[in-house]
Parts: sequence; C-alpha cells; structure tokens
Amino acid sequence: MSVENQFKPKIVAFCCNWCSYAGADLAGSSRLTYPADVKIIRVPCSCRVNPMFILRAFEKGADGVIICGCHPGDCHYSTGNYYARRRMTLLFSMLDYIGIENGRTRVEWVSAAEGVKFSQTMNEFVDKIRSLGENVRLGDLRCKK
Amino acid sequence: MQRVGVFVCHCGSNIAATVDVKRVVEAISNEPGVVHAEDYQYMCSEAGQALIAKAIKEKALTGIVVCSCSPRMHEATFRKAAERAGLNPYMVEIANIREHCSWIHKDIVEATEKAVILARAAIAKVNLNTPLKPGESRVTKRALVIGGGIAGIQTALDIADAGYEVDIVEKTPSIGGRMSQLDKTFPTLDCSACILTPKMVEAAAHEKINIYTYSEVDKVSGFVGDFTVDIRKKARSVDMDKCTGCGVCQEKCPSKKAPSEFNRGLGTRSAIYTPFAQAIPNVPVIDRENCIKFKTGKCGICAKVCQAGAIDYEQKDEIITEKYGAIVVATGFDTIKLDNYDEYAYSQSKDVITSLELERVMNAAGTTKGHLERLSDGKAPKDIVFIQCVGSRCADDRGKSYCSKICCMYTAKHAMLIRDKYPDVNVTVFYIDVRTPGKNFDEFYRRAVEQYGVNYIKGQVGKVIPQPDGSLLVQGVDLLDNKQILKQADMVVLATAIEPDPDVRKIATMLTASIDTNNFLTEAHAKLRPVESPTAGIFLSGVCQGPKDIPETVAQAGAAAVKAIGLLAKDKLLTNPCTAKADELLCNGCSACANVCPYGAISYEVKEVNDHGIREQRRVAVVNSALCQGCGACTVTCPSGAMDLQGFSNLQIISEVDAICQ
Amino acid sequence: MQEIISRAKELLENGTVARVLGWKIGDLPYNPEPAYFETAKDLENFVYNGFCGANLSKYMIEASKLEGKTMICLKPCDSYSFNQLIKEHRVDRDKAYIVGVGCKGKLDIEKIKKAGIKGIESISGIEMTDAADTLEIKTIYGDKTMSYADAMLERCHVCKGKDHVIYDELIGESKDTKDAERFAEIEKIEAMSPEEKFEFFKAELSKCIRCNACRNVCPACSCRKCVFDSNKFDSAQKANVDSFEEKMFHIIRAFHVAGRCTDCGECSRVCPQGIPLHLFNRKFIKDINELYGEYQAGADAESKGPLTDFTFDDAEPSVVAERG
Amino acid sequence: MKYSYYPGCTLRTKAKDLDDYARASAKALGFELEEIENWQCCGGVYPLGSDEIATKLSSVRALNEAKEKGQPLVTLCSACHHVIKRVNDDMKNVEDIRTRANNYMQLSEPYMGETEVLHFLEVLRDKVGFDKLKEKVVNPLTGVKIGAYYGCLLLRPGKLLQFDNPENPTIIEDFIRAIGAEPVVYPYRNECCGGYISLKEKDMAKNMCDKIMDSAKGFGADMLITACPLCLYNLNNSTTDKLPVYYFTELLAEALGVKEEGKDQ
Amino acid sequence: MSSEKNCAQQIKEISGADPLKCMKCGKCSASCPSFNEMDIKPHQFVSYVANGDIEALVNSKSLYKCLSCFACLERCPRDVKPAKLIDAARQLVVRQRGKDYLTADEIPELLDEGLPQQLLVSAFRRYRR
Repeated sequence: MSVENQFKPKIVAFCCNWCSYAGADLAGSSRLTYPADVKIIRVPCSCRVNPMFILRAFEKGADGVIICGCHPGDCHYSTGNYYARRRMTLLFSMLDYIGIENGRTRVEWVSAAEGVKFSQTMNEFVDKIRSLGENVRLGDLRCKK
Repeated sequence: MQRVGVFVCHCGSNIAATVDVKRVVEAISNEPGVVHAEDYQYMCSEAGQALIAKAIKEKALTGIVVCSCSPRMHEATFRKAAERAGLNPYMVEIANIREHCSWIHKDIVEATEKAVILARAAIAKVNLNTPLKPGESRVTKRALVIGGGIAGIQTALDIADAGYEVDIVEKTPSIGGRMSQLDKTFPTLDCSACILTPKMVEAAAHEKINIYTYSEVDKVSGFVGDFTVDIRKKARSVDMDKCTGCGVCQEKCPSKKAPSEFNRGLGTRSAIYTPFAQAIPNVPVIDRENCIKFKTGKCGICAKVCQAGAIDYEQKDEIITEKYGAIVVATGFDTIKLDNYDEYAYSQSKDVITSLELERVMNAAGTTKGHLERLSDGKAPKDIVFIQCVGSRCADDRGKSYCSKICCMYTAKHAMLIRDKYPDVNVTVFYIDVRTPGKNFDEFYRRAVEQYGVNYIKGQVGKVIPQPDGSLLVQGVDLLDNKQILKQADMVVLATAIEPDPDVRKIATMLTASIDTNNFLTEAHAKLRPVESPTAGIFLSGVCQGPKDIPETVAQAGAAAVKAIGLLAKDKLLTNPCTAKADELLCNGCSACANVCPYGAISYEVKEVNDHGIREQRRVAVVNSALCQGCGACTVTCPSGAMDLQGFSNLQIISEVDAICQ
Repeated sequence: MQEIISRAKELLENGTVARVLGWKIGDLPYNPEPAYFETAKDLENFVYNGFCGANLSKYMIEASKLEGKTMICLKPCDSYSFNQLIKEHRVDRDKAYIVGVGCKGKLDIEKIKKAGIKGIESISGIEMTDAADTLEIKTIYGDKTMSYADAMLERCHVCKGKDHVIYDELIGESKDTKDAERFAEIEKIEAMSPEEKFEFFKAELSKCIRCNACRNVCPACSCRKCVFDSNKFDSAQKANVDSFEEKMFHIIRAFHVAGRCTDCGECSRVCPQGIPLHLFNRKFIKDINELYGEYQAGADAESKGPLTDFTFDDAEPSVVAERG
Repeated sequence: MKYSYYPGCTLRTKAKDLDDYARASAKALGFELEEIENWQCCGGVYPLGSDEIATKLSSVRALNEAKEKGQPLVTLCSACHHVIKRVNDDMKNVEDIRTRANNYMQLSEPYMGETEVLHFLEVLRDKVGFDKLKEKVVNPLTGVKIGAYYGCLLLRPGKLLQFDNPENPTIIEDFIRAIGAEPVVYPYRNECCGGYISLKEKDMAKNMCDKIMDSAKGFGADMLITACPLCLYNLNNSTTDKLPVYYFTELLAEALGVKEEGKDQ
Repeated sequence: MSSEKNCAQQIKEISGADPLKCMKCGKCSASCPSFNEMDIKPHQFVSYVANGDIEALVNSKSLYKCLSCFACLERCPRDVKPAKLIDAARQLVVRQRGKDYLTADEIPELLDEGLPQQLLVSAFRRYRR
C-alpha cells in the first residue's frame, strides 16, 4: 500500500495541562514516537472538556477523540477528573447507543511521568481508528473539506 | 479580529531538522488575522525575543503565536517578552511543534503538515484571546516542612535562618529520620550521629522552628501562598510540657517486647519509649498497641513512677489548623520489603540482613553494641557476602525499575569498615556494576578493593542456601571467570532497594502534587526546576523526589528552602487570571457550578440585571477570582454556557478543534 | 374536577392565592391547554380530565416572579419536576400553593388516531370520576370504543407511582398505571448491532424539524437562553441542513438534562413528528442507575445530582466498550 | 463436591499408588474425583514455543470437558499440573494461541480458559482446608520428620502457576503438619531433580538428587514426599545413602486410615 | 549471515523473549543447576541471541543440558526468560529433518524397571519434533 493511499485519520487529543500534556511533553523529549495524526489541545483539566467539543470535533470531521487526564486521585484540582470520568462515561455510552463505534472515543489517565504510556496509548488509539476507518456516521459532509 | 504575529522557532536543529520551518511560515501567512510571520534560530534567545518585541511595536500586533517548544517550557518567557513590548501577556499562544511534533515524527512532510495545523489552531485561538489581568493574593509568611529527617531539618533551618516561621511535621516520635539510624557515612566515614545530632538540636532550639513530632498532615486546602493545613498530633499519652525526659518510665515499663523500629526490628523496646537516646524531643510516647495499661486496663506503672506527673492515658489526638505560604515535602524513604526475594533466604535465616540492618549492627548504640556478630548465634562471622541490586533495576513487578543509587557506595563503606575493624573477616561483594558517580566516590570504592582487600565479584547471586550447621552457602556466578561459585559465608548482607515512604502517595494527593508510578514526586522540570513540584507552592526535598545520598539531599534541601524563601519573601502573588467567569444574563442560578467547584469559589447573589430591557432580580453565580484556580469543572456543568473559562473559553477551544479538523 | 374548581375558587376568594395554574378547555375535545385563572369566572373554562397530560411545573418559573401566590395543579409525576426545579432554585416554593391532583393515567390522542379513529366529536370515559375502563368515542363515522389503557401515553405505562412527592393538599384519587418495564425499549436498542442502532436513530431523528417543542416543554430545559440559541459555542440555531445537527442537538439536550430529567415524558408527548425522544433521556437514566446507583431526579429537593457528584471508584469510560 | 480429574499417563502405570491413594483419601475427605473421559497424555512437558499449538490441544480437550461439566479440573502429577495450568493460562490470556487452538478444536463453543485448574494439594489447602483435614486424621504420623520435595514444576514460573511462593513454599509443609508429622524445611526442596534429563544424562540427574538428599538429611529428615512420579524415580536413583521417598497421597491415605482401601483398588 | 539473523529472529519469536532487556547480571547462570555441564552458559545464551551468533548456539550441547526447571526465568530481574530462549534454539534444531536428539532405537537400552512413562514422553517432546 502506498503512503498516499493510506487512510490518515484526524485525531483530537484533549490533554490536561498538569499530567497528560506534560506526559506528552515527556514522550516528546524521550523521542517516543506516535503518528502525526494525533493533534493535542491543551486544557487545564480533563473536566474542562465539554461534550460539545467532542461532538464538534466529530462534526468537523474528526475520526477519533481521546481525552487524557491525571490519574483518578491525582488531579491537580483534586476532583476534576472524577467529574470528567462520569461525564465521558455517559457521553460515550450515548454515542455507542446511537450506533457510533465505541472505539472512536477514549479516556486515558496519563501522568506527567508516563511518557511511555502516552506514546503507547496514542499508537494504540491511532491503530484502532485506522481499523475503524473514516468516521462516516458522525461526520458532517458539509463541514469536511 | 486580532493583528497576529507568528514566530516560528528552529530550536537549532531540534525543530528545523524535521519541520520545514520556512514552509510553516509560508503556510500560515494568509491565515485570518496574521499580519506578520517569521522564523528564527532560537526564538527564546535574547535576539529572538528582540525580534518579537520589534514586530509587536512595528506591526502594532495585538496577539502573537510562537511555534516552538512546549508552553510548559517557555510560555512564561514569551509572555514576559510580550509584556515588555507593551502587549498583554495573555495575548500570547504557543504552538508546541517540538515535543508534540518534531521530536516524535520522522517524516519531514508529515511533521511540517502537523506543525502548520498546530500553528493554525494557535492562531485561531489567539484571535479570540482577550487581554487578562492577574489578580493578587496574599502570602502567609510561614512554611510547612513534612518530614523531619535530614532533608526536612536542613530545609527548615535554612528557611528559619532567613527569618520565616517554619513548622516541621514528623510522624515518628523523634526527628532525625533515616540518617539517625546510620553508623558512618560515605565517602569520608564521618560518624552519622556526630554530624546529625547538632542539626537536630539546632532545629529544636531555633526560635523560628516549631516541631510537631508523632504528628501527621491530615488535610490540606488552599493554594500557593495561602494553604490551610490540618495537622493531627497523635495522642502521645505523655504531656510534653511536664515531661522532664528522665527516662525512668522507660526503665520501669514492664512491657519490653515490642520490636524497636529504630533498630529495624532487630531489638526490642519498652511500650513507653523514645526511639533512641538522642531523640528530639526527649519525650517518650506510649505505643498503645503494646502497652499493658491500654490492653488490659491494669498496670499504670509509668504514671506511678513519673515524678513530673506527665503520663496522661486519656490524651486524645489533637488537630491543629495552621496557614502556610509554602509547603516542602521531605518524606524520605524506606527499604523495600523482601517478600519477593526469598531466594536470598532473608526470611529463612537470621544471618541474612539488609544493609540498613547492618548499620544497626555496626552502630555502638545498636543491638549488638557495635560488635559485628551473627544475629542467630552471636558468633563473630568469618566470611561475609554482600549482594548488590536486591530489588533495584528490575523489569518485573517484584522490584523497582530504578537504580537505588546509594547502595554501591554504602556497600563499599560497609566492606571497608568491616575489613578495617576485623581484618581477618573475608568480605565478598557480588555486583552487576559498581556505580560511583560523585566526588571522591570512585576513589573510595577503589580503596575498598586496593587497600582493604575486599573481594569484588562481577555477577549476581542465584540463591542463598542455609546449611544444617547454620552457615550459608552462596550460589553465585563470576561472569569474568565464567564460573558458578559456591561460597561459604556466615553472614549475607542484601543491598536492598529503597522506595519512597509509603505515606507519600496520600500526602501527594492532599497536596495535588504530581507523583510517578514509583511513588517519587514529580519535579516541575526534570532539569530546570528539580526542587519544585508542578503544583505552585510545593517544594521537594530529599529522597521523596528520587534516590539520593546525604550530600545531595542536603544540597537539595537547601535549594528547596531557597525556593520557599523566594516565595515567602513576596508580599503579594499574582494570581492566574485564567479563571471562570459567569455571564449573568445567561445564568440560571441553578447552583450546579457551585456543586462541582473544588475551591468553594462560586457563590450566588441576588442581583438586579438588565436583560435586554427587562430589569429583574435574579439569582446569579459570582466567581471569586482569588479562589478560582481555573480548572473549568463549572463550565461543563453549566447547561446554558453562562459559565466560561478565561484563557480557555468555549469558543477558543472550539476554534482549535475546528482548525485541527479542518 | 369540580372539587378542584371549588377549592380554587375558595383559595382565590380568601386571598391565599392570586391565580390558579391549571388547564382550560381547548378547541377540540382532546386538547386542553395550560392556563392561568384569576377569577371565579375564568374557572368556568377550567378542565381536568384524561387529556390533561401537560406538566405545569415549568410555568411556575415565571409564576414565581409574579405578585402573590399561585395555586398550581400537579399530577404525581409532575411533582417530581417541581421538586427538581426547587433544587435548582428555579421556582420559589413559597410562591406556590400546590394542589396535588389525582391521576389515573393520561391519554395520547395520537394512539387513538393510530387506531384508525378519525373525525372525533366527543369522547366519554375521560373524566376523573369515570370508572370506565373503556373510552366511548363519537365520531362523524359513528361510535367507536377503545380501552383506556391502550390509549394511554407511553409514560403512563411506566408510571413512577401514584404518590406526589410535594404538595400542600391533595384532591382526587390516583392510580398506579405501570404495566410495562421502564427500560425495556432501551434494552431492545442496546441489543442491536451498531449498524441497526445507527439506522434506527437516523430514521427517527431525520424526522426532526427543529421546532423546539421538546425543549420548550421540558421542565429541565429551563435555561434563560439555550446554548443552541446563544453564541457561546458557535452553535446558534441553524437551518436543518444535515443529519448531524439533530444528533448534536438531541445528544446535547439529553446530556444537559442528564441527572436532572425526571422522565416526565413531555418531550415525546409534544413532538409533532412523533420522535420517541424519551429514549435519549431514559438511556442516561438507565446508565446512571446502573453505574452510580438508583437515582430519581426530583424525588427530593436536596440530594446531589449524579453529574455533580462522584465516587473514587466510579466505572471508567472504557466500561462502554467492555460491556460490548 | 465433585471435581473433574485428570490422572495422566504415569498414574495409570508406574505411579498407580499415587492415584489410588488419592482417590481413597478424597472419598474419606468427602469429595469425589470424577475421571474425565477420553483424556490423552498431556505430553509431559509444557511446549514453550509460542508457535506450538497442536501439542497443547490434549490439555485443551481435558479443560473443555471439565468446563462442560462445570467442575474444576484436578490434577495430581506435577508435570500434568504444570502443563494443563499453563495451557489454561494461554487459553485465557494469549489471544493468538486461544484463536488458533479453537480453530483446531472446532468446539461448539470456544474454550476461553474458563476452567479452574487445581492440584490435589490445592484442593486440600483451598477447598478442604488443612484444619479440616487435620480433624479427619485418624492415624497421625506423630514424630515422623518429613522433608517436602517440591521440585520445579509445581512452583515455577510462580506468576503463572500461582501455586505457592516459588522460593519459599509452605503448602506441603502445612500438609505434613496436618497429617500429624513434623515438616523439615531444607533449602533444596525447590531445586530440580533433573527431570527428563535422566533419560540420557543419568549422572547429571544423580548429581542433582544427591544434593537434594544430602540437604534433606542434613536438616534431619527421615523421608521425603513428592507429588511427581519422575521426581520419585530420579530421587530413588540418587547415589548417596538415600532416604525413602513416598507420594504424599500415600501418607495422606495412611493418616486418614484408608491406606488398605487405596491398595485394593 | 543473513540466515543467522533470520534464525535469531525466529528464536525471539518462538520464545517471545527479548534478549535486549538483559542487563548482564548473570543471575540466570548463578541459578542454573546445569551450569557446569553447559558449554555456553545461560547468560551467554542471551548475548548470543542478541548478537545473532546462532551457529555456535545450535551446535551447543547446552541445548540438551537445560532442564527447563525455570529457575533462571523465575529469578531473572529483567524478565528475559533465558529458559525460553534455550528451548527456542533447541526447537530450531529438532524441527529440522534428521536432527532429533533422541531416536526410538535408542530407547530400549535406556529403559529400566522403575522408569515412568512421563520420562519418556517428556524427553520425546523436548528432544524431537
């Protein structure tokens, strides 16, 4: 298969500033590669991620969305990720319920020290999205260029 | 729409090697709002910053995007540069094209494409930025040091010497920590007590230092400059004001079978005890689990013999609430449990001991009064084998992945001291590598080999085999000779891995300080901010941050103190302006946001609002920006979108999403 | 009904309340509508029968701002919505005089029509006092009958119970009409393959005309300004040009009321396109019950809602994929 | 309680005692060993190669049969236990092996490692309980000093077999205590007897068994007990002044007073 | 040479072990009960595979001295699994035609009175395809 023809998914990763964004930095400074399909958006905390952002990403053509935060119990703001955990569980369950492949969304807790985990997670996630193919069900053809 | 300037950094070849920097500049030049774009070798350098300042002024920029390393690295640098050029510092956005791009991608086309997208997202965001102004918060001029070992003591002394109040919280009955258990210290073989005890006394006597021993941190709230901490003073059952430290109670106590923590369980102590003779404070504690009075209600001998009337069986835990501007964590370490290493027969033979236990054997105040003897039969050993790296450098979950760092040196010390005092004892060390990075360290190790005749064998031990006659057979390998060795020994000493004190995870959670999978506290930057936690106002001292020896610990303790002093010296702190803000016209007053706020920063007021001509009294949310830390939990809870986060607004994040998914 | 009217007159007369919030006769025999009554004369048009499905609690938001107390008629299930609104500080308990009215299940005209009964002139058997289990329907095509239960709204088949959770006084008897499993429909969908699920919802949601009736009637959707009308998310109402719009709207709407929705079923009742909108809300309720423990919004006015609460060992989001 | 039971080849032939005494003891202890039908030899050694599937199938068959009966699968011979437990672990946790083995097997429902594999000793410890066993003992072996010989197959790899602490096991010592005797702990009890090497390299095996015997004797053991026919064979071939070696089930049957019944079978 | 590389790769695949994880501590060799009988010692085995020096390995008598007692695997601090590497090398040999280490003809003279079946089947499995 030629590189040009390979499906290049669009993947949005929301990373909390304190743990996961730092974990991604560590993955970077440790040169732990993962595909360029992943683009990171920095948010202060996983609890800042509004379901609207996730749906918006899908609307605009994202093929996968991953939210990374501090491990439960280690949130910089003490409790933010606990709220995020409930919100995302319910949202993902709803997306699954309406027939969206549940592999397109993921939450992973990655600490600032887990560069390896960050890179592994992203590699896995990209593999998963590649296997799922383009996001047709939630995509909005109108918005895709 | 802003007038945006974009500055793309080469970072030498760090970025430029995998990202076509010129191409990035070209690709984003026509993005909405962009009126200036350029690249430079090192944007963070003085010259680079000057370029930015010049462009801000000449092009009347209202917002800038720097495509460079992580914002965690240089966001502050570029914000300051912008501010000096007259731009609000919060009109700066960073596109992380190094850690998140050039360093992890190999294909230049792919990496360049990604860099362009990241830059576009930052440009989209900065177009929606608004100037923000930090507020101010006060600084409580008092520091808390958690842990009273050498790290905590040194930090406390340095902070106190600068004129600030310091409280030390130590969970055991005395300060002193692990260092007080050591006999001699490398690489100069000073007596540990001789150099530690004066520091303990100095700390206790310092008018600015207040020591809470037998106490634990129960609860922490607040934030940098203004922490509120609950300290639990566990019931000592002895009145500290009345006790004269005469020691009669300990002598007369009939319950003398409790294992001595200080002697690593090799000896026993009484139920009412001070851990060691030089304990500070010299006030005993009743260990209620072993006290006959507490177990059966009968006894009370200590109360009878106490002339000062200091024994108080009714004493309860006491909670002290205090405010602090800075908190230093100095919780130290312990050796790992050896349950997973039964091949070394630690649990099967009394003559297999850890190095820390050997310290107590060698120490004149220890269980054997400093005589080197086998713990099984009290006989003098003739052959001692040291095994290195027990539980360190492990890839499986039996041990620790890291090098414990201090073992090579203390083993050389032990070997040398034994050979010095008992020249007829043969000492063999099984090692994988001898690691001696430190001043005079390798020389020290070489002395052990060359002057003291310690037999170093490169190779590990597979099994320690207890023999019917009470001796030990050590089955190891000599890798240089390619031979399996069966070595007769009377004593085996295990260089047991060290791990952070198990309580540190609980403390890190209370402090919201980040911690790694090995339970070491994470530093704000591995190289440039090694004594600070990423959580503002929390500093790291000693082994809680990573394995280190005494000189390194003392150095880091001083560094942590300086960082804390730097904070305490300020009268006011600028607060993070990226706080939540409620749009009162949209607010339903439903309290959902207040329910999730971890800081209690949201309150409700009944206000008259003018909603497009309709004037009415409404219950609306009001954010106290001094308390708000900007997590954003409230913004997602709010169904109407009335609550938004400045600097990370809904529209800003959506604009980034759009730019990425375009 | 007469008892309610007499009591309302009394309360108006003795000045306890300034107005009455109830239902008035509509232009057809089956479409009474919510109304304020300020005088005894107004009350001549008051009606309370099997077609008074409308949940009045949301009207209390505006009524709370008016001078004086309002007598509000709440059916057992409506009282949950009211309680929830108290919890959210949206209504003023002190401004309401709650008359808990009896209910023996409310009727769905769409079901009657679906049964092929057209040209309706009058329906008997709908009064609260009627013991009849059968509706007798006069139509221009002759007399028809239908069992009361067959004509009931979906929500009444999964009735929360005949007790009011908040009231000042009760008038009339209620009946627990539950004869179906609340989550049976949800489970049926959950058991579908992703493709089937997607096709099912695509078919349902493609009917949406974004009339906002669901939003306007929903007691939990009480925002002063909906996010879909504001500029806070770049989501201001747009024309229905693509299928994603409805998905986004209905998912977010359901998410915004998750943990707050009492499952009153008004959304499905008012949808002119007949979209079973309660399937979204009830899915969240089912998940919440299963993952975080049984929770009924509006059962009380104090407890923390499931989305503003957590436990340290909540399920991870991966549970969604794991349960398949 | 009924357990599915996998005796293995040697228990049908040279090690019939091991089997007979186990059945008699089980009866005395109130549980039944129900021999699965059509079992095939486990192969004696676990096929280590991750690409070896066919050699794992006989274990899968036995496991699946127990699964269909809804019973745990009990083994007695250390080697069978080692092989079956590890194959079960593969079927549970190694996707590749699971898929390929199931492709071969063509079962009505794929086998996913559902069966609980128990060694007879584990049944005594975890299901019967050594305290209960002690109560049932009628002829306590008071005063007998017994060295437990574990060998390697029961214990290692510790993480997979989850049998006992691989470097300092206690299960047989606890068993010895339960039947009224005195356990002798000696450091070579988990060293290999030489295993299959004794077929072609007899001296190597002898050498190893000598060390084991010497160590046990040095610590004062009167006899050794084992669960493995091959260990027994190798130990009996050691050259030094040997201690008697017994199957643990023989002493169990004796303590329970059912030794004669075991012999009659 | 390239075929040796191939073999090394095959050994890694069959064994599922990664010789690069080795830190050369020697604990495998320190634990091995067959150490003295081996020409290539367990720790060397790991290096040989890592270096792709397969020729020496497949000709080594160590292949038939390893007891698969897993002492090395149990104690290895780096999870290298030397026993599996050795078995994989042995597989590489015995899977070739005519490379069985034990043939049926040899059996009768090896038998004795008490020899259990288990010994024969185990040896067969280890020594031949």
